[in-house]
Amino acid sequence: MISKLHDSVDEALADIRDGATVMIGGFGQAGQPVELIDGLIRHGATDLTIVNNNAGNGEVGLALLIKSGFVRKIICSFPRQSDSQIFDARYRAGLIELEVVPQGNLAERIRAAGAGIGSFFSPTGFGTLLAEGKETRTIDGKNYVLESPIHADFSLIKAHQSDPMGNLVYRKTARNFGPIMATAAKTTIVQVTDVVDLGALDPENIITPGIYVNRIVQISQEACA
Amino acid sequence: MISKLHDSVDEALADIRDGATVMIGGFGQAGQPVELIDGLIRHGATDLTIVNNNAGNGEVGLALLIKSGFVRKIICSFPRQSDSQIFDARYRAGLIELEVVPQGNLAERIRAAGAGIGSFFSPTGFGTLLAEGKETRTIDGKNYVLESPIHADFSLIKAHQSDPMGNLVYRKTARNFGPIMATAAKTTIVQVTDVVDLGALDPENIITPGIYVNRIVQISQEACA
Amino acid sequence: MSTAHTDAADRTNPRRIDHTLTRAEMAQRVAADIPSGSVVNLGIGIPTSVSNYLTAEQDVILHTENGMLGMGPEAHGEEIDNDLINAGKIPVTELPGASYFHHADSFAMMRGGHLDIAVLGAFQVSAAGDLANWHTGAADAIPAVGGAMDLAVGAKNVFVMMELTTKKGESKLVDHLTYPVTGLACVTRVYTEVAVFDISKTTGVTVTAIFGDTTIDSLITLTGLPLVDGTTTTPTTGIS
Amino acid sequence: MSTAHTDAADRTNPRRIDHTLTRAEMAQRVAADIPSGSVVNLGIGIPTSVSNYLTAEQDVILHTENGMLGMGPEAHGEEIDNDLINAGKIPVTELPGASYFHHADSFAMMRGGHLDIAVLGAFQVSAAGDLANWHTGAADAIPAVGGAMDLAVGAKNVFVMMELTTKKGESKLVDHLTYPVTGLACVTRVYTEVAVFDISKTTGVTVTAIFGDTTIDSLITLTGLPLVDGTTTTPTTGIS
Repeated sequence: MISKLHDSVDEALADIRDGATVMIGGFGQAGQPVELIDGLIRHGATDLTIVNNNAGNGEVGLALLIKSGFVRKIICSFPRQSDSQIFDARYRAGLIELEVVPQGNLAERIRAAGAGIGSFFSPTGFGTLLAEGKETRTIDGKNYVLESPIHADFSLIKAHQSDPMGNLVYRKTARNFGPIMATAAKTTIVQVTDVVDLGALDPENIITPGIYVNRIVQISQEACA
Repeated sequence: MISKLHDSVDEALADIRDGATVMIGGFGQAGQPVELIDGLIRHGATDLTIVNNNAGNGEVGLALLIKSGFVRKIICSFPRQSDSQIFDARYRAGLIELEVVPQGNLAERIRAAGAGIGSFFSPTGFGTLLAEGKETRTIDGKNYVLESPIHADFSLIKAHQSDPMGNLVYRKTARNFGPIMATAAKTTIVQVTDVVDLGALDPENIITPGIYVNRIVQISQEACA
Repeated sequence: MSTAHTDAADRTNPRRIDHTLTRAEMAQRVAADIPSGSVVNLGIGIPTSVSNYLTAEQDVILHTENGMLGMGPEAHGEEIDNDLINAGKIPVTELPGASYFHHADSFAMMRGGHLDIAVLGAFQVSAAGDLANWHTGAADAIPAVGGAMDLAVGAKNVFVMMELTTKKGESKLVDHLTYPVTGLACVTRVYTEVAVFDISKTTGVTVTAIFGDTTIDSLITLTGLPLVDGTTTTPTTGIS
Repeated sequence: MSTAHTDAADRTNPRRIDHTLTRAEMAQRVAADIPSGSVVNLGIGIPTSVSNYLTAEQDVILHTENGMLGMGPEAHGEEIDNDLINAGKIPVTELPGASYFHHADSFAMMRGGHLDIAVLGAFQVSAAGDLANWHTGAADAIPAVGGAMDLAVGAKNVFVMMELTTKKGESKLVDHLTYPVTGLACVTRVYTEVAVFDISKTTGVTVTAIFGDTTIDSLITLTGLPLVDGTTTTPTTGIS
């Protein structure tokens, strides 16, 4: 059987090139692929477009990636937070481009990319600053904004368990963006806590089918803590 | 706790009025809510629009509903089969209206209704008879057809297990249209094989959250066989 | 029930209370107004405190947009699980009957009209029910929206909790928004420390409860809006 | 490898075989051409038989659009479970690593370009790769499409298996379709009993294998198409 397991984060990320669009899963700490983000910083690809719900917190992870100057543009729903000082400073200095997307449109645009939808009319954001310049339409008396899919070259996500084919299950609200980001990238790289034998996951309960996963790196629970 | 359990099929279907749009789950026998369909025939509401993958087989179930003259229009992907003689005859006699929709567009249009999407551009069907009269658009060099959501008044589906809140799990390929039809109707009525206690279903494995389910009727395995 | 009560000290009439409401009392009032069996999303901040006053008998199901239905109270001590957080990124618990789903499914649930009520904070609400709660409009502000716009258009009813006036004493219930809009014609009810307002396309803005020494006339003067006095008529739920 | 073989009896060259293929041989050839690890959907009818010739070493993952990946062989006897069927509504089995999903997810998988190969039957295929396989166009025919149009536009590669000629002897590989179209410019390869054709936007139609006493010239005459002879050059996989 073909195994998608890789021995190291660095090996799994080796072909991410300058200028790539990279989706990063997680909402807060839940589902955040911490080790893959750290690996991306070590890897050093520049001019990246990052898709994430936020724009980094504190001085680690995504914030450190931004601080390192590797991020040209960020697409997210909620950049401004109490501890988003690194993003804030670079944004105010004109050193990083920002596309703010309502969280549900962000999720649906990622899903649309994975689902082969050309574009879709969403009610969210109609009449707001975030719809400026976008096509609008009234359908059955309700107003909508045309939204486009967001495709990525790579998705970096975290899951709870994987089998060698890349079938994934998640834990609680750590599921968040993982399943949709896995579908929207040319190459999906997942860090998991456990790797289980083929057949150990109940086919009824698999959230991300393995065909959406290209590479798996196991990060033990201890390393995550 | 509020329980959505109903004692009988007839009681659960009582308020389906003439002219209603009714989605019926199932692909072949798998996931087909046989007892709910039989109940709909007894109920006798007329002038129905039915949404199903097919247009009935043999002389039972959906075919019998059509034979009874209760169906004004059917929206489906594959009406013509070796044993679809009842539909075929009524269609040729001009007694039933037919909207043929590619199966994936059918699924996505049902999903769009439940997800509050106004309409979406699908690549499926571009340049074909089934896209005639529909708006088209070229996006990033690829051709798409604009497709609209399909909403329903009622969805009749079958699941494997339910808790009293209507959280559902399905069995194997019997899942098919159930989860999306549950989201697209004002009222979703589900027949289940087993009713389990609240908390007995693992929250990670629930496929249809209970907020999409209005009424539950238990049909024991024996009755189904 | 239809007799007018003008005595502000009439404690038997919950629509006229002799003191302005504390935040806790506002939250308590919102909680009491949520119909049994509702599916509800409580916004980050003050709205979150509404959960403290929901009773078990109400059977309210809480949705958190990061991917869960059946959210329980905030987690403490050993209950804390970093994989189980709410939209404010605070550790929470799981109630029997809970379920998890991914972000697209979660916002589809919202956008598709499957939530009965969203309770949100606001900078401003207009007489037409337009909501401003995502952006101060300040030149140097970094825009951040999260799920605010999705909740505004998605929930069947949007309840706002806010102080009625700014620190400068200006009404936050206005004829037209001066802050950037979050969603148009979406707010159906506004809870403040001095009054509760229902907003309807057909009947405009109705004061349904009034607290302290506030009067309808003082609210009309403050807001500059043609308010309907609904404190003396039989209340309806106003929930769709 | 680049030496021309014109001897139709040269059994060492799989691109020139001295007899026309049976359906089983066609299925066997399709199976052999599927790259290891591919995700494949086999259409209803003859394409289904391709699964009989896939080897375990190929690690091909079969998708069935009614909601499953990791489909195993047809079920027999006690294996039969009415909840586990393929798109042809035939009971099948489940392999280790299988997963189930609903119809919208299943067709999103297809439409989103996540299937490597779909193997389909056809009434006609055009030189541009247009496919006709859903509707005879007969005046009294009841249209029925199922997943055919979704598979046509969704899979990265569409392989067609068909007899090259109709019962009347007309070519089914044509310059322009006369049957109603299923999908435009989607077919990348056509397997027939007399030849295999690759279709490319840049190089047109290339004959990559030829069987029996068929010749390139006879195929050009039959189809009326300017075919490229690819039976004498190094083959490429032609799989994207």
